[in-house]
Amino acid sequence: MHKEPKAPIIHKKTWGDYCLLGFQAERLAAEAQPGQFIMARPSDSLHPLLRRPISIHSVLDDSIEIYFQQTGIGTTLLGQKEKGDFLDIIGPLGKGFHLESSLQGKSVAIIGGGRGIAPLYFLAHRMRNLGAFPRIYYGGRTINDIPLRQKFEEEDFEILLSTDDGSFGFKGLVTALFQKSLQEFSPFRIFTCGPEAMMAKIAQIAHDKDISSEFSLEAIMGCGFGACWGCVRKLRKENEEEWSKICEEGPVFQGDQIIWEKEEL
Amino acid sequence: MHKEPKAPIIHKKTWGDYCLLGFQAERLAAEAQPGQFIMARPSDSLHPLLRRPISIHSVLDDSIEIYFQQTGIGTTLLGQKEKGDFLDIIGPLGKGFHLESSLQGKSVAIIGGGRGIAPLYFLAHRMRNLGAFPRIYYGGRTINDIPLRQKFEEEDFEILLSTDDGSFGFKGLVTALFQKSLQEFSPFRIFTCGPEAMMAKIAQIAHDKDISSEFSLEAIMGCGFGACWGCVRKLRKENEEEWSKICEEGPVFQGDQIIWEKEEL
Amino acid sequence: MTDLSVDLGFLRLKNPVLTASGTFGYGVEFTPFVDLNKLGGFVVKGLYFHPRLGNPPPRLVETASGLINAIGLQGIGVKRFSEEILPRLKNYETALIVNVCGEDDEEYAAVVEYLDKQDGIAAYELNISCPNTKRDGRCPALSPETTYAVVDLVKKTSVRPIITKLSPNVTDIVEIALAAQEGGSDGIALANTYLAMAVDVEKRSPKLANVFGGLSGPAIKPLTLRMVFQVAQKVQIPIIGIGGIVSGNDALEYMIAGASAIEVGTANFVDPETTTKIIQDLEIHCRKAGIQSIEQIIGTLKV
Amino acid sequence: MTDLSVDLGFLRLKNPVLTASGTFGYGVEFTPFVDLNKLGGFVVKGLYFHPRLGNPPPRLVETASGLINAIGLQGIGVKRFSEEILPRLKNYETALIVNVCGEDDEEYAAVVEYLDKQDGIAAYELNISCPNTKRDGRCPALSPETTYAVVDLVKKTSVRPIITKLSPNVTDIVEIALAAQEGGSDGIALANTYLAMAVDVEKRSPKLANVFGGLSGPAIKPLTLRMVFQVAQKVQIPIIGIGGIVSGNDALEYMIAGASAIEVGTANFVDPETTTKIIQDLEIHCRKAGIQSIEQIIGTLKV
Ligand SMILES: Cc1cc2nc3c(=O)[nH]c(=O)nc-3n(C[C@H](O)[C@H](O)[C@H](O)COP(=O)(O)OP(=O)(O)OC[C@H]3O[C@@H](n4cnc5c(N)ncnc54)[C@H](O)[C@@H]3O)c2cc1C
Ligand SMILES: Cc1cc2nc3c(=O)[nH]c(=O)nc-3n(C[C@H](O)[C@H](O)[C@H](O)COP(=O)(O)OP(=O)(O)OC[C@H]3O[C@@H](n4cnc5c(N)ncnc54)[C@H](O)[C@@H]3O)c2cc1C
Ligand SMILES: Cc1cc2nc3c(=O)[nH]c(=O)nc-3n(C[C@H](O)[C@H](O)[C@H](O)COP(=O)(O)O)c2cc1C
Ligand SMILES: Cc1cc2nc3c(=O)[nH]c(=O)nc-3n(C[C@H](O)[C@H](O)[C@H](O)COP(=O)(O)O)c2cc1C
Ligand code: FES
Ligand code: FES
Repeated sequence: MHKEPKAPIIHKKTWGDYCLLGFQAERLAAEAQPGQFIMARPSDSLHPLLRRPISIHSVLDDSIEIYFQQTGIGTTLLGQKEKGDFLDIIGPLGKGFHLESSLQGKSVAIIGGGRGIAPLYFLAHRMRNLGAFPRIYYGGRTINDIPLRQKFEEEDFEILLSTDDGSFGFKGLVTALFQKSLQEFSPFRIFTCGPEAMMAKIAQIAHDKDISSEFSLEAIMGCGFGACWGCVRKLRKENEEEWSKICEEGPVFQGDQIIWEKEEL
Repeated sequence: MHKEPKAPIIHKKTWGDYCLLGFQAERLAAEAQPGQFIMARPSDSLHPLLRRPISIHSVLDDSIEIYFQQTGIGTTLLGQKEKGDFLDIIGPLGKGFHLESSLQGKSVAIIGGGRGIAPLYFLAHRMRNLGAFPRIYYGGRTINDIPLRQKFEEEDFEILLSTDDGSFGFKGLVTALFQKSLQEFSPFRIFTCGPEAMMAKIAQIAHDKDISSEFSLEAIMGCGFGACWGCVRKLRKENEEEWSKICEEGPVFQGDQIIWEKEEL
Repeated sequence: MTDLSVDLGFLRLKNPVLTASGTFGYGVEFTPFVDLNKLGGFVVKGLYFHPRLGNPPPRLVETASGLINAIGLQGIGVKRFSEEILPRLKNYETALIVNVCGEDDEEYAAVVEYLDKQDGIAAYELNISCPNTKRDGRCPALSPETTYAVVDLVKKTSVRPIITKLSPNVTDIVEIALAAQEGGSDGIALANTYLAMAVDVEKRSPKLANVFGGLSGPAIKPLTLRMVFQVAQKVQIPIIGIGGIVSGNDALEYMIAGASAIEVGTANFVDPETTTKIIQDLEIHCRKAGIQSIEQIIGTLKV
Repeated sequence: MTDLSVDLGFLRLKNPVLTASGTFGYGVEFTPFVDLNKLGGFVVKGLYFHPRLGNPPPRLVETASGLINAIGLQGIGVKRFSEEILPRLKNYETALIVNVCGEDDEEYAAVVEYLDKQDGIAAYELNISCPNTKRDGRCPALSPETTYAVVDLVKKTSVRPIITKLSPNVTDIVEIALAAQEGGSDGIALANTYLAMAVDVEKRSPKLANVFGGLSGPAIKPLTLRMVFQVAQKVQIPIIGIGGIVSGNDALEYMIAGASAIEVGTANFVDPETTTKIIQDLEIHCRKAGIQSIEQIIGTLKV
């Protein structure tokens, strides 16, 4: 983990309010693991004050890509940066997905909803390198929310698409698409990132089918590196219940560690 | 006076920390008088909060130019805007220099220090149109602080230049240059904008030589249109002493109205 | 159509959006930007009995998302106000509220007595909370006793409703609000500015000639919002929320926390059209949320 | 060379830059960014006697130039702190200050009594001002009596110097500071966070699970700076200024107003290298201004 106050932006692509930024960051690129994130400073103004947590979307030699949705003031400012501007970041942060050699030769399901796809592209690549067979499920509300589909397709990933409104691919939630596909597909493990309700549903499916699963959680973060205790969530642990820091122990957790809010199941 | 929330920037030029921005603003261009100013919003963030007062530097058909120095957070943000961006402004504000027809055929001295030159270019043009003979005195700390000299020269204005360090023109303060020139030059009126100490000195000279004079004053402004009472200064008036609003009664005042701080004379 | 009107009991407003005293001049300064008739009402600059010079400049300093002012209530006094300003405002169909100041309790009463004889005023806002007129920010609103005393005195004189404007610079805002209520105040305006200062490091001197000033703007919103919520739990009279409001969302936060109306202050300088935009935003929010009358959202915070 | 060291009387610091409790973890979290040996010192997270769960999430909300937190002093308790953390910190050559918390006066005393037996602690910062642990922000620092009582009790027990950390949520900060001084406090830490809240307009619920939280960051600087100046006029013991400091200029404002040292809080999250940069800025400022010892600027505000 280190600070990179002036990482030069080398490319940018936008689709509506989704934005892909590539920036040079040699050390970060060398260290990053899928599921880890950076804390990016929206601007050097005193408002907005805090950095924003953004997943590492891909690593190419000495550069990093991030993929994010402009949903509020901070991500909007990040999306206004252009090639040639600089990013002020800290990273890589947190603990990512587990990439065990035992996954070699296994089929795995990678399920992303909306901007939740961000860390999963990196993961898909590493899975393939590991010799696992990733199948990607990628859903969004409309066709506009799944702009990365071509990228996956061009790189010959097996990918299943869904939109809530049926404007592209399977009509319905990506959770329904996944559930349906389990009639013909038995993943060894499931990796998921997306809205809380979607992840809760996947967790239930995984639990019912007894498939091991990993989830990348979100939380409002003050620091991103364990110093503020702002990002906590209750996790199921050996015998004690305690507030655990998402930024340090996560953001990726095993399905059976996570306690989902009742109303979202 | 009106608000122009999205005046498109049509050209930009910079010299070090000095910046010239041209933007389209038809109504403003039609109404503006030399010495009047606009209130420009540095950004739409909540910080910095207030608009910044900036003089109207020139009027060309349906567009306006401003010329400013990036001295703090607000002017730095304004200077980061590019052609194609928008300016959020209110104007024209305040009362400008007096352009009386009696000035026709008269020699007048226009004296600007550093960024104080901003309103004087517009004034020089109007003086010329009026049939007066403006002679411009333009001083700065170094050659880098008088970037507009060529513009005046190219437009055949009579211009005398000074730099404190002698890197261009007369070596010394523009006040000294002006004082020296009074041996051979008798202006009918003096128009000045610049640092407070410089204006105080010019006021003294004008008073000693009994030349009528006008000064464009600066003050920290909350609103720019008379609503906050933040911009006041004590002025010499008929019989009462009271705090007068610079934004409304000024920013241009007659020399004999202004009370200069003792230590600056 | 959503009904944006709110009934304060003593005063019905066409919508909950007012302007804060000292940030809207005497109203007329804003006619190039705002149709005053569209406002719920506006509160004019603080008035003492006599004209007042105010503090020497510098009177303003910007801070992070905030503004410190030490205007010191420069103003024209009740006589000139009644003769020069009131006639210009009488044709507007909106609630005109006068912010009433005093060096002592008697001056507040004198201002109200004088204005009681004038037409076109909907209510008085008793400014017992200005931090800029005395050194160290002293004012009646800092204790329940002094609050009660001035409210009680003025209420006895006044023929019009009294809204007491409190100071946020206190340990227990609820106690002060209860004192104002007990004194007979018809409503609570919450709140004035926060006692603040800024230092010029090069000169090693205060940035304001008055040393202290009052902090306003978005920076303070979380603080005053908290106080509005606390007071709303305990007082029966309506609350007008004031502090850092720049958007419809801010206004809604205050109303959900318990304010029946709100005042927009510093934002009027930043964008003189803020009030109009907030009224539009309130309408849109209510329409989207299926709210028929905006009064339905007042004090609905689920805790 | 400028001498940046400051002598608090009870403690000599190599420079006036400390870190604020709760924003610097246990120090070790910052070793990738900051050479702890370069700091004047650091204050670790608030410690109760027993481990503490803290408040449910959400615990943080961003506001205009500010941050509201309602961590609720989640922590590991004195025992684990002494066994797990202290050994990792003992080789740093900088002042380690422990922020001491308690449910009641006796718990404060118990924490100090336990820690008195441990090595490597330079002083205690008595946190009698956390607004996040009780509903409505109650804490001892809201009255002179309760302040005096806890300071007096702890001071009698402690073998080490006591710095009392006050709450800014009071009408008269000077009165509270004087009570701390009278109770025997060796220094004043001014101040903790401001009681605040934020509302989720869509859900009509508080944004923090705890409803209230404490506001920190640049937004509050003008308020706490004012208090430091007021207290510096009246107390004899040294003041540590805390609130919204992000730059060398901010630190200097506090010192000129009367602080002998400062603590950096929220800024550590925004830029974990802030403290190092501030130390550099102080050095540059002193060199440019021809100041030999930074102590020369403390309390030099010209009013
Ligand atoms: C570990 C992690 C990785 C993430 N990776 C990505 C990614 O790769 N791409 C992407 O588009 N988004 C990602 N997010 C979500 C992203 O951080 C939020 O969308 C962003 O913080 C919103 O900031 P804002 O200023 O635009 O929104 P605002 O609503 O204005 O933010 C206000 C405050 O709330 C916080 N906040 C708001 N929403 C969230 C959220 N969902 N999660 C955490 N904090 C939030 C902000 O950080 C800020 O402090 C990630 C979140 C986490 C925790
Ligand atoms: C009527 C008028 C016309 C002006 N015209 C020009 C112009 O054409 N070109 C130009 O370069 N400058 C001009 N100025 C000065 C310009 O307004 C300031 O340089 C600018 O406000 C500084 O803002 P900042 O955020 O960059 O500096 P900061 O120091 O960060 O500003 C902090 C605050 O102080 C105020 N402030 C700081 N310096 C001044 C100042 N000298 N005058 C007024 N307010 C100040 C700012 O507006 C802001 O509110 C004019 C000022 C006035 C009053
Ligand atoms: C420049 C200025 C002048 C003010 N003058 C007065 C006044 O005369 N009377 C009064 O009660 N409040 C006065 N206030 C306080 C405001 O009415 C309001 O309570 C405060 O600014 C908080 O609201 P805001 O954050 O929306 O500005 C003034 C505020 C400012 C910024
Ligand atoms: C996340 C967070 C946790 C905090 N925890 C503590 C604490 O444990 N003890 C304490 O005395 N103050 C605590 N504080 C208050 C800070 O120490 C400091 O007084 C306050 O944040 C103001 O300084 P700042 O504006 O520089 O952040 C905390 C502040 C924050 C933001
Ligand atoms: S974000 Fe600060 S501890 Fe996790
Ligand atoms: S700037 Fe507001 S009255 Fe002049």
